[in-house]
Amino acid sequence: ADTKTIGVSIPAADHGWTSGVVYHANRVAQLLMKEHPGLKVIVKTSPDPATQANALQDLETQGIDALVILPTDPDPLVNAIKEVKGKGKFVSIVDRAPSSNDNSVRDLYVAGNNPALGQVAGEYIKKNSPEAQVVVIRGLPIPIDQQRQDGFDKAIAGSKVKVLDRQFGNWNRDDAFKVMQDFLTKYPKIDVVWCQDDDMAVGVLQAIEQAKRTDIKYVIGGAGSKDMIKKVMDGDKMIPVDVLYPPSMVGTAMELTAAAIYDQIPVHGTYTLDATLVTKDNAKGYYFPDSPF
Amino acid sequence: MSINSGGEATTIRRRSWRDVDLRAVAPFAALALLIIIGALVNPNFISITNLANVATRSAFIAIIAVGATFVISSGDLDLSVGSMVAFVASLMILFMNSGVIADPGLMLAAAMVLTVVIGSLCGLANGLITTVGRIEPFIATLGTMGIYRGLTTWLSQGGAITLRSSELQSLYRPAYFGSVLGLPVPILVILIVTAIAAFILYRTRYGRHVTAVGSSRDVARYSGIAVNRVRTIAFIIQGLCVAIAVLLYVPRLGSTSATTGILWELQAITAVVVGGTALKGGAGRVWGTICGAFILELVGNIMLLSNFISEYLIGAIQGSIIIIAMLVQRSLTRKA
Amino acid sequence: MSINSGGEATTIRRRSWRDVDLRAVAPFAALALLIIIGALVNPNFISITNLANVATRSAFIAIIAVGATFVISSGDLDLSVGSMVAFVASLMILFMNSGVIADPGLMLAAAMVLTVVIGSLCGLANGLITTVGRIEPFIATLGTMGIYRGLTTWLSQGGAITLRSSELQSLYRPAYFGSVLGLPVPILVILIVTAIAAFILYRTRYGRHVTAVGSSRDVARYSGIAVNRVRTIAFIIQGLCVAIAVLLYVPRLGSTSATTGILWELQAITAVVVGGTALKGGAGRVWGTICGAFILELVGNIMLLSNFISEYLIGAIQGSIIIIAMLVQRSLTRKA
Amino acid sequence: MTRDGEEALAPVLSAERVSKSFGEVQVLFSVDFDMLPGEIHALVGENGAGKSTLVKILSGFESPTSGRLLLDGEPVSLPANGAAEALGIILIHQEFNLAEHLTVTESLFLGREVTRFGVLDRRFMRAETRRILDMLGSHVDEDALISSLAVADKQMVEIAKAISRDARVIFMDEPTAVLSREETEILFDQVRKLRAKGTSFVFVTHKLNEVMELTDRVTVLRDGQWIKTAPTRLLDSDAIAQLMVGRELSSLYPAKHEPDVDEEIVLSVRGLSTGYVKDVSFDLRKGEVLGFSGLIGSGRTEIMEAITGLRSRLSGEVLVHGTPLAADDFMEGVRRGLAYMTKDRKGRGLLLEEGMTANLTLQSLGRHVRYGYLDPASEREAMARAKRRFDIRVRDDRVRVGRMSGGNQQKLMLAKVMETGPKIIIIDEPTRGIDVGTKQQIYHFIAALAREGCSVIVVSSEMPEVIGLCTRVAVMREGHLVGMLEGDDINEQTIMRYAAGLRRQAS
Ligand SMILES: Nc1ncnc2c1ncn2[C@@H]1O[C@H](COP(=O)(O)OP(=O)(O)OP(=O)(O)O)[C@@H](O)[C@H]1O
Ligand SMILES: Nc1ncnc2c1ncn2[C@@H]1O[C@H](COP(=O)(O)OP(=O)(O)OP(=O)(O)O)[C@@H](O)[C@H]1O
Ligand SMILES: [Mg+2]
Ligand SMILES: [Mg+2]
Repeated sequence: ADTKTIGVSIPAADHGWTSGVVYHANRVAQLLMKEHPGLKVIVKTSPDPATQANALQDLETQGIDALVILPTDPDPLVNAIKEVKGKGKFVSIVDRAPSSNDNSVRDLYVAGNNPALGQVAGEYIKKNSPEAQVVVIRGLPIPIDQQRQDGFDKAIAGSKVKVLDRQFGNWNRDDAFKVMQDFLTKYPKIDVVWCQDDDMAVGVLQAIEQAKRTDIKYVIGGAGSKDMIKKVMDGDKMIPVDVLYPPSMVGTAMELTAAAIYDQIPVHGTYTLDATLVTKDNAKGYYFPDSPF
Repeated sequence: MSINSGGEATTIRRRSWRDVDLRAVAPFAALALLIIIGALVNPNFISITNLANVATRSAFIAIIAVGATFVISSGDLDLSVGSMVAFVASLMILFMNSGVIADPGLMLAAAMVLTVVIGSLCGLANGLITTVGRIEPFIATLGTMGIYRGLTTWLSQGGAITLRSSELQSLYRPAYFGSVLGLPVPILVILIVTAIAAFILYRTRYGRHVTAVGSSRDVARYSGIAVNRVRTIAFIIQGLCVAIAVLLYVPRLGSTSATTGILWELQAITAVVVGGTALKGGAGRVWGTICGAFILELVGNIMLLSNFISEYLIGAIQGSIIIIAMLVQRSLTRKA
Repeated sequence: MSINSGGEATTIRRRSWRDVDLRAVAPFAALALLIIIGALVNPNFISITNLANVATRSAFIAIIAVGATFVISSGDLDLSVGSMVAFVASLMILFMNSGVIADPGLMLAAAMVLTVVIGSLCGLANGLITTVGRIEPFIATLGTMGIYRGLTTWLSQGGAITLRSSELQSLYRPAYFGSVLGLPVPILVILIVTAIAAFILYRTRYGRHVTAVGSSRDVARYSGIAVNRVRTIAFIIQGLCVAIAVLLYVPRLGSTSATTGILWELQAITAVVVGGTALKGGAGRVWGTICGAFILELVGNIMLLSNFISEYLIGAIQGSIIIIAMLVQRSLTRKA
Repeated sequence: MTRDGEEALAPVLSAERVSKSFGEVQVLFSVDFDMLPGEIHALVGENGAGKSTLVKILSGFESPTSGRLLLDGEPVSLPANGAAEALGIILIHQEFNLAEHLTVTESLFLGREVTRFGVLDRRFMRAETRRILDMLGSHVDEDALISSLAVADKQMVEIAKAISRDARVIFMDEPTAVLSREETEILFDQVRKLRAKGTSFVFVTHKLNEVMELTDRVTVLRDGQWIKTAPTRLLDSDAIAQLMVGRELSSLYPAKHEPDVDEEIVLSVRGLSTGYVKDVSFDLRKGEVLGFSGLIGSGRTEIMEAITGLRSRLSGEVLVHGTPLAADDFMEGVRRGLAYMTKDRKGRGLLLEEGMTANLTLQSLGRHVRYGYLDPASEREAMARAKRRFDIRVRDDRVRVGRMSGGNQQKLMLAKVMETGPKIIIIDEPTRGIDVGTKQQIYHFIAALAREGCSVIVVSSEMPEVIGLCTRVAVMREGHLVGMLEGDDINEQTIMRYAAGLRRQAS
């Protein structure tokens, strides 16, 4: 068969969700290489945009035919991606889109839906506790975090849901624990915590438990880690739902890319994945006990 | 000559009193100032619960910083402590998950011993690379920082390592969330660790040697002190302190990940310096270090409790406050 | 005495050649070793494109590290450079987005001048806080690190700041991607910056003063050197180098965010130390620094090109390689 | 101690055919040396003769390249790094060996702390320290930080440290270099007491009168070679000096050169006060050599530093050629021809990690700038000139200054200060740790400067130096200028009476 190389550039596993990305990228890489005997898939992780730009160059040095990239931070990487694209390679961007996301930058865009992740959470709160006082724990100050906030704000706009406070928890359990402790000190009554990420939810739950506060009705995380999905499945009162943001989307993109370079199927444009609301009823379908996330 | 001897002696005593004591008091003054500011910012601040929360959560950094006081006093630096926390905690949880010992109590005890041993070994490794390998501690521990962090990422496959047995979890939980005579366990641990550290640093031969080695390697060597041994032991003490911090950390969230302890090394060093220990070695101030750790934690707490600071600016204000705290400390020491 | 002086002189020259030159040569030996390893790992490694890529992308750290060589030689430390990059770059892009100057060429020129001015001012601020405020540079610049990073987060409102005008972008692009006589612009800039820095450090009065201040503040003062001025200027040079790095950084990615330049300070310091400059101050080795920056970048490159290392372990291996490089350097200096 | 006694006793510690090389530079050539129980043995020689090296070998801080050491007649290899203390062999280093962050008590007991049940017995150690310091007549506070002590006090702490240990042999490498006469007396008393108890001393010094006064035997080294060992009473200072330098020395002090009374006043100090110094006024004429005498800590250094701008003034003014000199601006003074040479060679004078040239030109780099950059050739030239002018002798041109012998460091420091081309020169302890031959050179150099129209202030704790060199002598006591002596008044007794506060001139 034809020998081809696909380069996959993803963020280093620095928190739960990205570790899921790494897991799925490696899983699908094995699958694809089995499926297409001449295919080589190289998966590389990078902790920050500058390093990722370097990784792109290094992948090119190895002579790739296609690139699948999940950018750590899209805008700073546009030029580097264009550089690859400019050499005629097939480029798929996953999840995080640069502000100018058109054909000049990539061939394929597999989108996780960041605004929807916020929006679904917001709508759930609006529907189930319309007068809720909410505290928000954000991630890191980068654009995807901003998009999630915007989606959330859009969803609750005009309702009586009130955001008491927002602070950064850096997608880190320990920081989320601290921030939640202080929220609990600051506000005598909190109804709902939206922390947009299941890793941070771990810290939030511990802080609430420690304070023995009963006013908090529930916590909404996001992404769909196996621990949180399990809680939803078991009917935990504090975690009634989870908003899906599957790290497996990188695998989807890799499969589509392989299809594009092998089968010459015209794969172009944007594939948007849903931000599914995981409830007790559908949780079973999203539970992967073997994944690290 | 003998006539003015009385006068000379007193001036000298007065001078050294100024030098030593006020510098030691300054961090506590800064702490008091912060508490006042906090009380003005938000009435909830001064509540027992909040202050206990802050003190409790400062435990990790405080205990690690106590170890760092030894390393820094002896003229070295350890940048690897943050990733060492992640590494040691991961191994502890993996051991408890392995289920090699059936009885939960025994298992927990064994895990704790193991943790202490691993922590000390990590410290030993740092110490040997620095002293026997004769590499600048900054670089040596930057290297081991990468190694410990990398191994943790590999152990966790980039994800989290979570304590599985709920029985162990509930058995272990009080080690962080419990309290003795109304005093939260972590605060108790801070006090005990600091008291022991102060005793070692000020009241034992080893402590004296740490100061001497930090003040001048050559003088120490010429006084028959085994300089490399003293330095290595300081690193081991640091490792031990990290292990103790891990013993408190694991029961809190029952899990670790590759991001556990990121940047804790900078926080620990900052706590040590804010507490009045000079980075170039020499005199170590253990109680000051604890105070420094509280200050750092309080600054964050006050900022979160205040309603007028944009969440985007928190880092900037935190930086400014540290600088201002140091300036206040300087001017206090100079004037009085 | 006169009889054996001839013989002595030659033996002496041989000894000091060992002492001085081998320490300077050691980083280059380590670099050569790495290149050989790289060639074994992947045949693509040794290609001109790849080596040019690595050299080009090491430009940011290399240029910043040249500034750090001044600060470290004069006995200080600057931890704020990483966030300073983010801050200065943000301001540069915001200025270009503001559109106050219509002509793109003029606008670009003005923006570059502005960048250099802002970088120097940031360095000046660090210098004044450290010297006039008499705060340990570690803490002072840890504080300003928080401030610059916080201001960047606030400027970007947590998102990214992207150069909007595509005209400006394409005008500016060659500053990173272009090449002069086959030499990529960033490599050219590294060489120019280093040559100037080496000239300043070794051939001017100021450079000599930097070394003196770094070896002993007191001796410098008693030799009539304005110690604080020398230190502050070193910080300004550092700021200037950061600005130059920004001038190359902005055309590359055309955008910045609050996470730009995170941990670059540690990389820059590592480059300086791997290059043979001691952290406690004194003699600085500018060319060694550049070599150190290449080494760091090469390690990452080799790891990426080799396909047998688990991505989880990259950090661990990187750490080990740094330690091994330092050990090799030590043993080279000791043996030969 | 009689000659007969000497022969009967077996040496405690001896060196046989000891040689030492650093790298390939040999500094000791097959030296023999022995110490009898209860004797005080002087070790003398020019700067760089290898005295410190020999003493370090005998106390285990260096190991000999060849030859052997005998302890009680048995060959030994001494343990390194001061561990020989356990054998009762102790060295007081020529350069201070104290950690700045420790207190006096902590320093005294460093490495052999007294503990009870593993806990430091601080009370006992403090009391013991006080006792020893009192015995030495030192007023140093036992809790003072070393960093807060004056140079002389540090030396006393070093001596206390050595005396406090149970020693069989004590090596003292120039212990009196920074001590005043009084303190030296006290030290000698203690040494004699210990000698009576059977302790042996090796006493390295450049002050030959002290050799005559205290010691039983003398060994002379020259260029790393053993020259002679003889009982002190068979020699006199001139004979020793001649053995040291290998030629006959003309008179130590040059002829004094009195400036004319109507000679221009180049430096005028009016009512100068600092924290410790109170209301000091004096004038300095062109071509004059003015001495400053006084006890240790009388404030001489402080006043000089205030004049030059290295230390802040509280009040008063300084006029150079009639125009005021700005306070706190050392460089302005240098520009106007005022130079200051510190007495703290190691801490303030020289960059120990750097080479000689970098040190020499550090203060005068402006002279070597061509088209904006430093001209190495011009610096090399300056170095060669300085080596000739000040007779700086090193065996290795690129040696780090920290490894040069003390005397050569001193000469280099003087050369460094003179590079600025000053007209008014303040020299603090000009001959600290310098051999007689070099001393003579420096004295003649100072006299020559004065004849050429420079004005010199010599701050010195060595009374003969002030007396032999200066045409006027100012005496300081407790921060006050208590006397300005001229002519016949310049003698040891009169100076001493002013310094001790028994007399005072109305100002
Ligand atoms: N560690 C060393 N490395 C190289 N050379 C050294 C070292 N120590 C001493 N020397 C050289 O050995 C020679 C003898 O030095 P030493 O210090 O023994 O002289 P000294 O007789 O004590 O002189 P002084 O009276 O000036 O103290 C000098 O030329 C000195 O430069
Ligand atoms: N009674 C005192 N009160 C305050 N300071 C004192 C007192 N006695 C001595 N000092 C200190 O001693 C210093 C004066 O010593 P200085 O070195 O100027 O004297 P010196 O005559 O040059 O003696 P030395 O031979 O030690 O150099 C001052 O800086 C002062 O701080
Ligand atoms: Mg000597
Ligand atoms: Mg003096």
